[in-house]
Amino acid sequence: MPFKSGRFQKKWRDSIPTIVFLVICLALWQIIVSYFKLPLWLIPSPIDVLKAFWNTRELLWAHTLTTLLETTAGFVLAIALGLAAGVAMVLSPLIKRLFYPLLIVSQTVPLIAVAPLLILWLGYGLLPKIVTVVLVCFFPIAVSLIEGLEVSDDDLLNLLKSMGATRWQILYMIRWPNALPSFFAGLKIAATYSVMGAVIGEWLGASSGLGVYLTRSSHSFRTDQVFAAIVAITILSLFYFVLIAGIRRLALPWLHTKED
Amino acid sequence: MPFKSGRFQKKWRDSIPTIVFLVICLALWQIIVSYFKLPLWLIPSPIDVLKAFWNTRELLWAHTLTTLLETTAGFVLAIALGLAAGVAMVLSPLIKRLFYPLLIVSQTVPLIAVAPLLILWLGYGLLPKIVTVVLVCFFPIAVSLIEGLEVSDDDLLNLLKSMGATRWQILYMIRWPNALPSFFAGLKIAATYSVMGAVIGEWLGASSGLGVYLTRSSHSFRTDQVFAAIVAITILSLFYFVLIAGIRRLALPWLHTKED
Amino acid sequence: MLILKDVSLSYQDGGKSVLDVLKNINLEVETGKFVSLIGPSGCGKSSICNLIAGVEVPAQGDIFLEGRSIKGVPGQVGYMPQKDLLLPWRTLLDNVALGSDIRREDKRQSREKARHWLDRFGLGKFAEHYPHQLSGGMRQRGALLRTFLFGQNTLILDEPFGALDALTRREMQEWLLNVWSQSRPTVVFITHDIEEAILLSDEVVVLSHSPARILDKIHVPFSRPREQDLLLSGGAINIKKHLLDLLNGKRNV
Amino acid sequence: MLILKDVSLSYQDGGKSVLDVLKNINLEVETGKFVSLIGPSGCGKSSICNLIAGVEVPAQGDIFLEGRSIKGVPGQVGYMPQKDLLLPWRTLLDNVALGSDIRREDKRQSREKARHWLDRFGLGKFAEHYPHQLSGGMRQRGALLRTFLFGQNTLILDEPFGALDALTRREMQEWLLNVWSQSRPTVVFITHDIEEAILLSDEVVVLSHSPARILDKIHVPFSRPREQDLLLSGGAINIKKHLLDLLNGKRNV
Amino acid sequence: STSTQKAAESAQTKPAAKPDKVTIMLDWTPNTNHTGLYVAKDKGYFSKEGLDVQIVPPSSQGTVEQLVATGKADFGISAQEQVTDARVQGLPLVSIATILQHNTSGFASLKSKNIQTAKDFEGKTYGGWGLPSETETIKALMEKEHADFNKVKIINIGDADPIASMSKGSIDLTWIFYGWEGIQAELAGTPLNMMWIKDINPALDDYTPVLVTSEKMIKEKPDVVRRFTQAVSEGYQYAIKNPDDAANILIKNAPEEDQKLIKKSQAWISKQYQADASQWGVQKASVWHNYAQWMFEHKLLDKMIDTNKAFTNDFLPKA
Ligand SMILES: Nc1ncnc2c1ncn2[C@@H]1O[C@H](COP(=O)(O)OP(=O)(O)OP(=O)(O)O)[C@@H](O)[C@H]1O
Ligand SMILES: Nc1ncnc2c1ncn2[C@@H]1O[C@H](COP(=O)(O)OP(=O)(O)OP(=O)(O)O)[C@@H](O)[C@H]1O
Ligand SMILES: Cc1ncc(C[n+]2csc(CCO)c2C)c(N)n1
Ligand SMILES: [Mg+2]
Ligand SMILES: [Mg+2]
Repeated sequence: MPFKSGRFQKKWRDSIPTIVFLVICLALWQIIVSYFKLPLWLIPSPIDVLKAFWNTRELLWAHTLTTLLETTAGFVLAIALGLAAGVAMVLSPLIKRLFYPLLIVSQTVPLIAVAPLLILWLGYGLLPKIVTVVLVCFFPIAVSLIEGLEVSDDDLLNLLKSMGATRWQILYMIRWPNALPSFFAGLKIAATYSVMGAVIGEWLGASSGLGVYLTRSSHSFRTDQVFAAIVAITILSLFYFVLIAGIRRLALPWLHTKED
Repeated sequence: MPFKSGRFQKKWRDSIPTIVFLVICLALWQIIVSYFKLPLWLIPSPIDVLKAFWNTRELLWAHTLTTLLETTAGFVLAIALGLAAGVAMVLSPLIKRLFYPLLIVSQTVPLIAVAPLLILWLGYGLLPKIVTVVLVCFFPIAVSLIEGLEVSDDDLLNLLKSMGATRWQILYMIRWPNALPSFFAGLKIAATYSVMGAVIGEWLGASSGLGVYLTRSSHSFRTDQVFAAIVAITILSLFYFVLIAGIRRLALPWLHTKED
Repeated sequence: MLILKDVSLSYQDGGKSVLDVLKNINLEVETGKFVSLIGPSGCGKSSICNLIAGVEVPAQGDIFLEGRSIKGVPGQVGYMPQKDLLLPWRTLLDNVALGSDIRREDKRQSREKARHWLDRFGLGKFAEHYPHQLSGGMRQRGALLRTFLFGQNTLILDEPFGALDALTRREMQEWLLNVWSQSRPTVVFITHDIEEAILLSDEVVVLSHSPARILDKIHVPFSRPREQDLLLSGGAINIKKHLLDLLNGKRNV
Repeated sequence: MLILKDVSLSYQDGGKSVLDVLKNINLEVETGKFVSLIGPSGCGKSSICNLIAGVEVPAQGDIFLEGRSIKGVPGQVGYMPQKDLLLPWRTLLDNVALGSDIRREDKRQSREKARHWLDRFGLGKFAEHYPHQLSGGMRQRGALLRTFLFGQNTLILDEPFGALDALTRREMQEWLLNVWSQSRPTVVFITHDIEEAILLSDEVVVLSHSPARILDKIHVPFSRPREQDLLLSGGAINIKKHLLDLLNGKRNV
Repeated sequence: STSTQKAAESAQTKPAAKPDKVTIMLDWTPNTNHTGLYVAKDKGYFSKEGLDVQIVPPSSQGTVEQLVATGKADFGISAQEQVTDARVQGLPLVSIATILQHNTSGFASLKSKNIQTAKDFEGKTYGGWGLPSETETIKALMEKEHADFNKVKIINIGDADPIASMSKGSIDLTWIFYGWEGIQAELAGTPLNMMWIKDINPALDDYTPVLVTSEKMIKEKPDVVRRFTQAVSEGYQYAIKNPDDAANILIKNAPEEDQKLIKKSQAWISKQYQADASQWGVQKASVWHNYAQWMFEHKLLDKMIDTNKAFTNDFLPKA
């Protein structure tokens, strides 16, 4: 226990400079806005944003819940699909040759271009938002996973082969743990993008969600609310990010006995 | 020479299933559209798309050139910035602690939300488009690079330390080559997104570029042209992707003597 | 019976020229025999092991085990590679039990067995350590134990005792002789220690410089069980001298 | 003069208990002397090397080189770790020239020098090979050459000849004695081969089981240059016996 | 032809030493609402006035108002609703001309849905552009007919094709500019029910779209504003007289778009630009006041604004 709390304290101490830095940035922002008397619609001060946040907290909370639901569903789905795709492509070179190019191609399609089509095909329910989240998250997950699964130590692979391991066993005994760091890098990228995916989805067509709050605020020139929405989106994304980082710690104990 | 052409032929032979698969997909699409007589505004057939492509080829080419320019400039800039950020953060833990959280936070901000601000600050020349490309590409590059630079074999690090190598030397002799696979994974992700970034930038306000072609087609209900634009964007992205994959081969000879 | 028949192997030397490693190797190891391979560094001993283990495929020739060709077929023999190759993400215990996991045996049982053997190897305290927390000799013993617990009738051991001190090495040799005499697996054993080869083997095969040919096969006639003292006997000293001469290139066959 | 003064080291044993590896080690190595360390597997020899090389920091005690404390200061000695640790992305040639690169010496010149030595080590043909294309012994020789070309006055060699066959090993021993007598660096040498220790060293230090203490320091009185035949002399056989007894725990000091 | 015409025109005017560079940002993709601007550029009306005009399409509806307010764009196309909203929030925007005399927009639905009055909105899905004025207008309309606004599902459809969305059944009704989306529906053979905004309530017959600039421009460069408005006015007058030719100019400047649509739309809208007014672009104070008043009464505005500051006819060519 004393050991653990020590680590916790260290974490705290480590993040002091970051917090100080952030506070300085915010103060500077506040001062500049106040000093030059910049109008609210152009750029709100941090206090304005905080006020907007507080004043619309219930509304914001309701919208956040929608977005949270969409993001979580999409993210989980994207992980599942990413895993399936990665594993299938590493197990079967044929599948890789058939679908890897398609996977790449699918990602090059700009969301804002297909978004209207998506809506047209899928309607305005939750589905198209979940699909956009999946579209945004799937690719970094799948690519990082595939890259990670493929770069494995040849000697270890040979060892397992020499022990008569099946492809599948080689996959989960060697390739998979070896790919985990890369996989988590992909997950981190995906986590940061996930909420954005949902917001884009909502911007396409939705009746609730942070994207809706955002466009409505923007169209009624409430820049303070726009910033409040951005803050909410950021907090949400960071939540996923931190979650992933935490899971990473648990999933890679052999790296952490080194790092400690 | 015979060896090289042999490899080339092999490559060709390897991609036959992919091509066949693609052709089958296209044929299926054509048949479904024709059979169910789906209206053009819902989904055009491949032949419609091809026709639209051909009929507006000169226009498309002009727009493509603009986008190409923006993307290339942005991509190169993003690589430079990603490298600088990655290296700085690995060399200095303080910089990492200060800026890594900001880096993450910056990515969670949805582009479409800050887009208006971008134009407000940068005008509507080439600059905001290049900035969107940078924003889209920088993050995957930086995160993959940082992850790659950090996961290095402790024993190798100790060896170099024991030889009195400076941080900088350890960086480019150990961490850098060790990070290359991960870095290239990031570059691949970035390459696929780069053109999308430019298109988003154009969507903010532009008089030329594939994004302009896209919205104009979409707003005048030319779904066939929308698809033609998507095809053009895809081809462009694939171009970057293939370029990166090619450079990877050259940059990682020690992996390729294994793979061959 | 393990048979290498006219086996040749070569590598593409950085894309430029071809490097011949093995040339027409013929080797027969009777079932239940203990055969050592010795030869200069880089001559191709590990390559022979890779071929038998099925992770590499010879350019020419064939390899038979009990009459069936095992050329390029992995999983037929227990193989301990020269590098210890413990999986960095598994604790020592889990590394040692790898073979059982591959065979999908009961986890609890296999761990119990592994722990028992780790205790016997003096590694009990380190069962939960990851490989990077172990010393070189500990890793090597772990790798040996993994191969042994994989439990095949044919074992290929590539310098299993290279990283051990004299005492531990002797203990391990005695352990190996002991378990070998109990279950009598076929063993192909690579070592640089001529005395070790004499002490353990029924036959010592001497390889030439690269491209490796077989210089001589020497029968070791001592009865078993053997003790370390045997090495001081005149017969052993003669064999040792013969082997040294072969390696030094002083003797032609 | 290299001095380890009351050095202790312990590891957090998987977060649970504390594993004491070294306990109050006192060791003095005069400048220009050749000292070997022997001891059971896992006793802490590599740990001592890590401490001297400055990549680990002792929990207690201090380490001095020529009067200055080098505790936790890397870059003061040439260090060859137990694992060969060639950089996978460098060819053998570039690996061998690593030290010169770290010192920012002229590339062409350092490569020329490296190539010359590779030729002498019989590795000239493999200069452009990547480590994964080399045999175990070749990698080890590459690592030794790298340490040697790094050119420090103090060398820490952790089992440099473990993966070599008898003949190559003897050649390398002779080479080492030769270069050592020319430039007289201070050498701390780890080996499992007692004969090797006697042949090469001015002093042999024997370590106990973990946590390591120094059991005895034995002066090797033979004049230099030494030949392999020396090992057959009565004096050498006595020392060997003494060392074996120490390792076997039969003799108390 | 155009080139000789241009030469003649530039010979008439003083050789402008250095044309003033101005930018105008559109409200949406180039469409027939903007024809006059392109005509003015193409026919050299701008250069005649010593202006070098860059027309910037935002590709999607966006943020013209902020850009004009900060001076990033000198002029912009907006709408009375947005200008009113913007002024409430403190953006110093001024409308200097209305492109259309009457509101050509309205609530559209498929004929088959049979939506005739605001009462019929109940239980329907409305696909909108994400503007506050939409929800507010619908709310006010429905309250007037004692319908329950909460029974309408409001959806942002962003950039999706509204006609297609209705055909697909994703939404039931939407707010369109008849001159563009309505004509498209005609071309696609999709009969629509239109509830014209101007028919619902005279107060709602507001100006949309309008030409806007900032108070700062008016104060600092009134001359540029005058010359600009002059040229634009000329452009729209040309478009009123020569719909077919004007359509070709637009097509030339937006070759990506559907020619048939532009032609047909231009033919329809050319008649609407000036309509019953004495002159293209003039705005009535009553329209500005009544609309804001109506919004304020329905609690759609936080505060009433001085509508006379929101527009001006001063820069229109003197008849
Ligand atoms: N990072 C680590 N974490 C925990 N324990 C460690 C770590 N590194 C080494 N040890 C432990 O320290 C002890 C000494 O290890 P060391 O490598 O110094 O032994 P050694 O004498 O070199 O043995 P060998 O001859 O087998 O190479 C061992 O018990 C080992 O398990
Ligand atoms: N992947 C490879 N590509 C090219 N050459 C290789 C490769 N693997 C091994 N070789 C070469 O094959 C030869 C034999 O290697 P091998 O590892 O079998 O030697 P060895 O007898 O085990 O030596 P040691 O005793 O040093 O371990 C060496 O010359 C080595 O350079
Ligand atoms: C041609 C044309 N079509 C659609 C819009 C988008 N739009 C923005 S607000 C609004 C509702 C009426 O104010 C509509 C339809 C536009 N600006 N111009
Ligand atoms: Mg070998
Ligand atoms: Mg050691």
